[in-house]
Amino acid sequence: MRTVFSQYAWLAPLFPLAAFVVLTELNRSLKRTGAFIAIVASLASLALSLLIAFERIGTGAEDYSGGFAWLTIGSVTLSAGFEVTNLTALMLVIVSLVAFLVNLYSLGYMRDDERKSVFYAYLSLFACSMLGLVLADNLLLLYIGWELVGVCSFLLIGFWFHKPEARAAAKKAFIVTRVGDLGLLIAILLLFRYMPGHALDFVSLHNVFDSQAGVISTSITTAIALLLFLGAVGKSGQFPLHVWLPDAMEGPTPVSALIHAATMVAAGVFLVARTYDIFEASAVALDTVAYIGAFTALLAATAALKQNDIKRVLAYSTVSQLGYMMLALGSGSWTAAVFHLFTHAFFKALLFLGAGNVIHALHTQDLRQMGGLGRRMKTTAWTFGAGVLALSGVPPLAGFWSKDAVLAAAFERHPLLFAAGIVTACFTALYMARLFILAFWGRPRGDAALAARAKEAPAVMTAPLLVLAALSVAAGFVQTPFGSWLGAWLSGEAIPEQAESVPVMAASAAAGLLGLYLGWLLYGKGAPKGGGAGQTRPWPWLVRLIEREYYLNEAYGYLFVKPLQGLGRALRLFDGAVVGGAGRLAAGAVQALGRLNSRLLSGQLQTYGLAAVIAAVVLMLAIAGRRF
Amino acid sequence: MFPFNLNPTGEFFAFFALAVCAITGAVMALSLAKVVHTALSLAFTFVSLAGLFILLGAEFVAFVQVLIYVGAVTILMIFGIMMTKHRDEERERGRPLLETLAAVFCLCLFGILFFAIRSAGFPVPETALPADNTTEIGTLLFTKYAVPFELVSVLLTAAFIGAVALAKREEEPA
Amino acid sequence: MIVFHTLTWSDAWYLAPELALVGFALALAVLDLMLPDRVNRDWIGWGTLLGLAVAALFVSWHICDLRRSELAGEPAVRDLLYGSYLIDDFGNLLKLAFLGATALIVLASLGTIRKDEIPIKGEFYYLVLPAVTGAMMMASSGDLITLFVGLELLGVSSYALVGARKRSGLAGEAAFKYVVTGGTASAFILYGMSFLYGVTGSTGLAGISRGLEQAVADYRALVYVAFFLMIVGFALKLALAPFHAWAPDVYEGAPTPVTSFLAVVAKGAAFAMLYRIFVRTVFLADAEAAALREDVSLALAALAAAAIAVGTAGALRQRNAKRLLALSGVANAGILLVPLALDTTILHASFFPEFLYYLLAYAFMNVGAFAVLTVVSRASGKEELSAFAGLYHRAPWTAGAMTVLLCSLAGLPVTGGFFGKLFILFGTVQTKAYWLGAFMLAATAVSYYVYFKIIRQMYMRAGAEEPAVRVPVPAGIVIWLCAAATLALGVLPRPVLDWIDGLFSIGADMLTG
Amino acid sequence: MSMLASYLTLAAVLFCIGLYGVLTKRNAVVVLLCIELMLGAVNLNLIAFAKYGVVPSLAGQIFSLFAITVAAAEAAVGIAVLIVLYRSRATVNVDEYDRLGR
Amino acid sequence: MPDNVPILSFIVLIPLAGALMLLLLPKDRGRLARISAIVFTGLSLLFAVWLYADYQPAFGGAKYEERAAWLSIPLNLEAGLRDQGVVSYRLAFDYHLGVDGISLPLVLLTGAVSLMAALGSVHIRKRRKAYYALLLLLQTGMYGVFLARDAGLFFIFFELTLIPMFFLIGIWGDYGREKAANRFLVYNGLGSAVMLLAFLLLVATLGFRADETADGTILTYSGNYDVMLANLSDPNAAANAGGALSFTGGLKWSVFVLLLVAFGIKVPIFPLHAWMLRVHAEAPPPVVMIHAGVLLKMGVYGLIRFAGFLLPAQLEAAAPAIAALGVINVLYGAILACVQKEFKLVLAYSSISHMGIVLLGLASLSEIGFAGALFQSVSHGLISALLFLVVGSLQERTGTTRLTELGGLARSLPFTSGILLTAGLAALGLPGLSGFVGELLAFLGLFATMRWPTVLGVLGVLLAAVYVLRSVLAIAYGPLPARFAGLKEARFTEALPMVALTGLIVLLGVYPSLLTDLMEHGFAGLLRELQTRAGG
Repeated sequence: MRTVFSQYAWLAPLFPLAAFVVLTELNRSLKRTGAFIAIVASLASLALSLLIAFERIGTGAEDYSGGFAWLTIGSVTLSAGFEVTNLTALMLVIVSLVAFLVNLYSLGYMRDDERKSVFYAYLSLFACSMLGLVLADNLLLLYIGWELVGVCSFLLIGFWFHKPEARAAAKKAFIVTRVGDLGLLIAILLLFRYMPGHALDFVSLHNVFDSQAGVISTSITTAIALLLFLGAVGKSGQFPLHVWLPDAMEGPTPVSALIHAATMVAAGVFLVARTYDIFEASAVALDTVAYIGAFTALLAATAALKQNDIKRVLAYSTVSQLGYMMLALGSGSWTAAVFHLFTHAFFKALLFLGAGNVIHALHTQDLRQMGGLGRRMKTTAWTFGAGVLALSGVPPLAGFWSKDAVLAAAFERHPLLFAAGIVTACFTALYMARLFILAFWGRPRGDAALAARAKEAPAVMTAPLLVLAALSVAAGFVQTPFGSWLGAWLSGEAIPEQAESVPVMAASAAAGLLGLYLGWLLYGKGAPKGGGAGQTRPWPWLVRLIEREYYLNEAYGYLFVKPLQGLGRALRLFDGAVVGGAGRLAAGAVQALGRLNSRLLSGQLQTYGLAAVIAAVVLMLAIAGRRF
Repeated sequence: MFPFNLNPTGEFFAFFALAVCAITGAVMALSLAKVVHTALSLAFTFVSLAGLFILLGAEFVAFVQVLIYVGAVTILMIFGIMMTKHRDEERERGRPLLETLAAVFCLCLFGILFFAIRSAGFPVPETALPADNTTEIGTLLFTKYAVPFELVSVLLTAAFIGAVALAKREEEPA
Repeated sequence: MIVFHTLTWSDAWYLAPELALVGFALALAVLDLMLPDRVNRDWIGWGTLLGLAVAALFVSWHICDLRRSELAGEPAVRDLLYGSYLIDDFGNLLKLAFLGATALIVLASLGTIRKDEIPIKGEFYYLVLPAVTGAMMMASSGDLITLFVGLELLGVSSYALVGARKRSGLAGEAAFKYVVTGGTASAFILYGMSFLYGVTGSTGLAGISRGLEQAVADYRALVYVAFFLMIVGFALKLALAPFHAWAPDVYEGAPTPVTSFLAVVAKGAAFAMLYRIFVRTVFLADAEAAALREDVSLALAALAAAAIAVGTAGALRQRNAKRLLALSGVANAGILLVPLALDTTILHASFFPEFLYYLLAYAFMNVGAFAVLTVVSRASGKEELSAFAGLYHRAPWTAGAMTVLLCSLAGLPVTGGFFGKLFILFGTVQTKAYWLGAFMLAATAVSYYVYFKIIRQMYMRAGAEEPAVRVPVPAGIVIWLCAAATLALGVLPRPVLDWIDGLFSIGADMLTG
Repeated sequence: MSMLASYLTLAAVLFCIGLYGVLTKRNAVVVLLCIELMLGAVNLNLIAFAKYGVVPSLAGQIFSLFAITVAAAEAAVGIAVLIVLYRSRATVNVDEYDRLGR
Repeated sequence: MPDNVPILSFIVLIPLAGALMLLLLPKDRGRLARISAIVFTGLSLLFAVWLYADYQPAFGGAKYEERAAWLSIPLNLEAGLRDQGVVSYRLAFDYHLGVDGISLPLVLLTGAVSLMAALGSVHIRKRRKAYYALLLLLQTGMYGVFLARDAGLFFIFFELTLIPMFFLIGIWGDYGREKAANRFLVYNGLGSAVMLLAFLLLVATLGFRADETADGTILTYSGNYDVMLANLSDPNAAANAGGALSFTGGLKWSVFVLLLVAFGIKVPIFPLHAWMLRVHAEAPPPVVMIHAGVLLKMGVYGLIRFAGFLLPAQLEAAAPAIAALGVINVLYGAILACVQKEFKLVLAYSSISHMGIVLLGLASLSEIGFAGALFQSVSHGLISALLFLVVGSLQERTGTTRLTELGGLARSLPFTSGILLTAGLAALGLPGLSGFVGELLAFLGLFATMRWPTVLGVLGVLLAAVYVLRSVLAIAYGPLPARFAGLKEARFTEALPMVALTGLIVLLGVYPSLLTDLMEHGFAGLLRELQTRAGG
């Protein structure tokens, strides 16, 4: 079937780009209308994305791609183009939908900020880059989008640039993700080197790695896959490069929802899914992905338990859920990963935007200052609750189905992975319960006056919540063990019903519910009054370890930052002493000759004469003397 | 090694005596304290050289030597000595380093020269100088060496003008 | 009995330039004696200039004359009295250079030297004439005796010139040092000549050249001694390191125009003599004397390198502008020596154009720089580098000209200094004397620092609220003439070099007579 | 066997003594005199070569005549310079002539 | 374009004419001097753009070539050559200008950066006439270097940049200006000296030509680049050279090393970089724009033009060493940039690091790598020019560029800070901006032959992020010190060049073919040589 809208998919990133250009150029004169331009642009992208997606649903439409030669040097052509597949169509929808909702939401959240139009410009640029990344038909273009979303993330984290924390977080986010980016870049270099015809497009990658085994040796394949994964690790906040993501919460909350929950951080998962053929060609790579994912999921879930910043909890939760996706990828089911990506995008965006409402109301992010908000902010509380349940994997909400798909895949791969997944699921429910209870239940613990004035956010901020809540509840039905429509659509192959995975489903649901119950026990029912919980904590070192996020930041400080600074200082000494010193030495030698000359020129005529006689004798002996 | 070929002819003895005189004069000149003595001692050397010139058949040159060196130069020097005050030599402090180095390297230079002179075996020349070489010199000066001869006159004039211009006292401007 | 020729009236024609100079010198001397004291002695200076111009005219006439003979297929050289005087293009070209440089120096000093400084102003001007005569003799003779007398004529006249600032104790000291050094150098050169005469039996260069082969075979050590004694003497005269120590003292103490004369004409003349003797005797020798030639070349190359190194490095530390230029002169003497120290091969025989071109450039830039120094030190009463402070504000055009001259000294394009060095460097490359080329280049880089010290003073230092520098018209003319010539030599070297190439030929001009 | 070597050696001795004197004597007049001694030594060389040289000729004697004349002229100018110097410095000690280069 | 327009001469000589005209202006007409300088600069750029529009890569630059005999120095024939039937024996340097795909991008860069620097010189108030005259003179030198097709002419133009730079640093620089000027002079003077030796060796070997004519043989030593190239590819050239120096392996290596040192000082290649730190720190920002923007590229250009094209075998053999030097440059510069406290020094070390990538591109010996090196040169030129434009603007307002004293300027100077941030992002190789393309191409090229150096080079890109963000954020982000609260935002005259340069950076980043298409046949000769070597 001819695809109509897919041909125009390239327009999707261009709408927000246009908005960005307009907003940047007319920054000053567009104080009020700026936001609308951005919203209209994102709406246009959304519409186009939906049209493309609907066009492709059910018809088995062919992939569409188009492009042009970007750069030709000699026999090598680097092209730029877009490709619409079902996966990209899905991603388009996710990205443009969340982007639109966040744009809308920001209208309320950022209403009073004087740099609102700058904010919208950044958001538009991000949307453009992210859509570009998704649509890219080759790795190089994907890399370009990849870097650009990183920059937007950086700009938005540092949006409140006058805060030193924001500055530090932005810098950290950029640099840490850049470590991963290098992996991606080197992977691209390797592929460029080894792919026939220097092809970097996904179709060729698929052809080479899927069918013609042996074109590229296994070790190279593994190296490529691991390097690609390194990119994903950086972007998707996987251990050990996840440290930037919690700090990134210094940015405005809508940004966290859009970039650091729903879209950009999922780009790593998208990347692995997009280049899955390479991973499938290397067992080592797949295992690495799986174990790193599982470990990250567990680690982040535990870390989330003791965070007091509402956004940091969510951030760790995001890390953990991304770990899930990686686990799924590593376990061999990229469709499960994408499915979880899909559902997670909705409920995590929902949770962030909900948290945004709370922060907007209370002007604090500290859970210890919250409490009892459920009564004052009913819509927020209800939608947030839906998000919590979805994330906790309570059936039949979206999170349950996607998490179940992941766990099923992990179960097939290795029991250890499955166990990690289950434990994580339990912890997930636990920290979400803690979060919800601390924020919405009980009575206000912080500034009473502020708490009293806290009220529900305006409609422009709650409407996106409602949309997302609805999706969080319902989006899971696109793929259940009883009918995996999404997986089939994505992979283009029929996937058999997985009725045998009922025990997995049960375990998953039980873990979620257990977590919720534990949460209620610890923080709802058994919450110590007066806040003196500290004394009775078991294993204080473990708690401190978790509270301090496993000392990873400190470890990096000692492992990388300090040595780099030390090396820099050492080199600075070297530069001054040796490199500069060599110059000074040469200059000194000339100067010394000059000094010698000055010593000779003492004004004493007979010294001059003596020097001349000595020179004469030496000259004669040295040159004429050789002959005798 | 004894530097001289012992060939006891008349010329040899004459040479030996004059050489001793010349060297003695020179060495004395360097070691005498008073400047006037030095000048006179060198005059002695110059006279000895004139004697050697005669020995070598250069009577005219010897004559000029005596005339100019002993007559003119030494007198000029003595004038110079008289026109300038000379402190007593004993007040001078020595400059041992300079003197030692100068001695060493002058000896080296002499060594080189000596080696070169000794290493050359000079044959006895077949042709001899004309006996009446004063006439011959006169002829040559006005023919073959006319150009430098004219030039020397310019040189003497220039030297004369220069010396006078330098040495004459200028009235101090007010 | 051999029949000797003596000078005839027709020979006098060949000696016309020299005779003109001598005649003018005598006439001016008489005039100086007769003129009353109140008459400004600048007139003597103009007379001197006239004398130089007349001599230059005669030299040009000779050049044309020789050219005519050459075109007519006759020998393009006039040999006077058995080689004791040669009229050839080598000599004529150098004579023109000496006369031109001297004329510029005299012109620049008109209006800048003061009676209270130099009481013997009249003598000061006309003593230049015998000095130039001496220099011309050195460029134009094929006989050791004439060369030596020329050398001494130049020397004796310049001793007096150096001491011309009679009231300053420094001038006397400089003159004394110059006398002693010059005398010692003469003694060495003469001693070397005596050995050369002894082993070849001739004072004529042609005769020496003929006898050298045999002499080397028989008395190798004496021939070596002869040449090395002469090298030492010339090294002293040319102030090649480490024989150069007297130069800064003498240059500093002498009146600036005389310094300029010593740096350009006296040095050039010594080079001329060196060329005359060495090229004629050893440089085209082969067989037995080939080793001698190599050794002499090596000695000259070593001296050149030492001079370049010491001159440049020494100039780094100088604060006195004249001493700085003196040491720069040491380095430049080294560079001028390089062509002579290079091998002459089938593909490289251009040593004389290389030398002459750089000498011309050197003459212009040095005379110009010293003229600027005269003007500047007159205005500020000192000869330190700081005398140049803020010259850009005080006399912008002079500062501009000085910049050109300094760039040329430093060897920056597009100046005569650059091109001259380039030409010499190409010679070093052609003859594979890479080390010598590298030496020159390294020193050039260091010399940027040296010369830009003055440029820094002129442009980057405040003028210390000093009034504008008044530049006397003749000095201004000289400064600009030199700057313009320096630029012209850099931009269009071709006419000059074509001219030299058209006139000069090794065979006719250096090997006959 | 000729006497030439002996004459040459004597000349070398005198030359070196003269050189030593130039280098070490403090008195400026003596220094000038020592230069004359060096030139005198060279004259001996020339005249010896004139008689015993490879090709005996009067050129050597004539050369020495010129040398003697030149030396005299040089001495005259030297003494004049010294007098000028003495007038402003009131000393004839060579090692006190060191104001240049300070 | 009409064929008879000597467009290259126009480009080179217009600034010179401008400089001479400025000299005639009265001293106090500073504003007029500024305007005329901008006009002349713009005029030159206009011609350069015209050239760009007219240039067709497929045909190369033969159409624009201008050649006039200039120096033709007679060498002495007598020592036997005349007997062998030689009628003329000369050393020749021509006035020979030409353009190709390698020089054209750099010519455009020169024009763009010069114009921006002239526009950006608003803060220069002292002795403006002299300043602009020197700026114009400097341009002539730079254009000349890129357009000269004769070793002698190249050298002269190369040196011609030295003098104006010396004055520009020494008169208009910061506190330590004289020392900086001196160091610049001595190091570059040394470089020039080494280059001259190498050139003379080339002239004496590759430049030697024997032409048989009816009258007899004409022997010429020529600095002409075409002659050298022709001799290089002519296997009989050595035989024809007769008695001239034969270009043996040892000599070739010497020339190569000399050229590497000579141009390495300019690039600068570690450890020859000590001089440029002070220049970056002390020279007035518009001059540093030209210095970092164009002058360093003269080194790259020289390396390609002479060490590359004339000595392909040596380039090939030395590629690992060049790659190693490149890696050292990249990492050394980057690490040191991470610990500097003075923003200008951060940028200086960053220049070292970025020029390392150029070396990596050269070491690749592949077309894509060469294109990367050249692209990176242009891109770095634009980016560093932009950065120093901003630095000048900041310095004028805050009086300091020390990182510890600045902060939060995004509040009081949002526009300037935004430009600074963009430039910083370009410097750290953000895709979409020009810096990325150069780096990518260089890496792509090098990776085919040398894997680990590339990886180490890529590491430098990471460090670039560290030092750029560290310094840029220290300036623009964070709390605003009270004394910087009332700063005035850039005026139009300052903003214009900033926007223009940013635009160029974005344009090249988005559509690099604008430049890479030019280079299409530029490297053909060198690649052919390399391939024949690989084949044989």
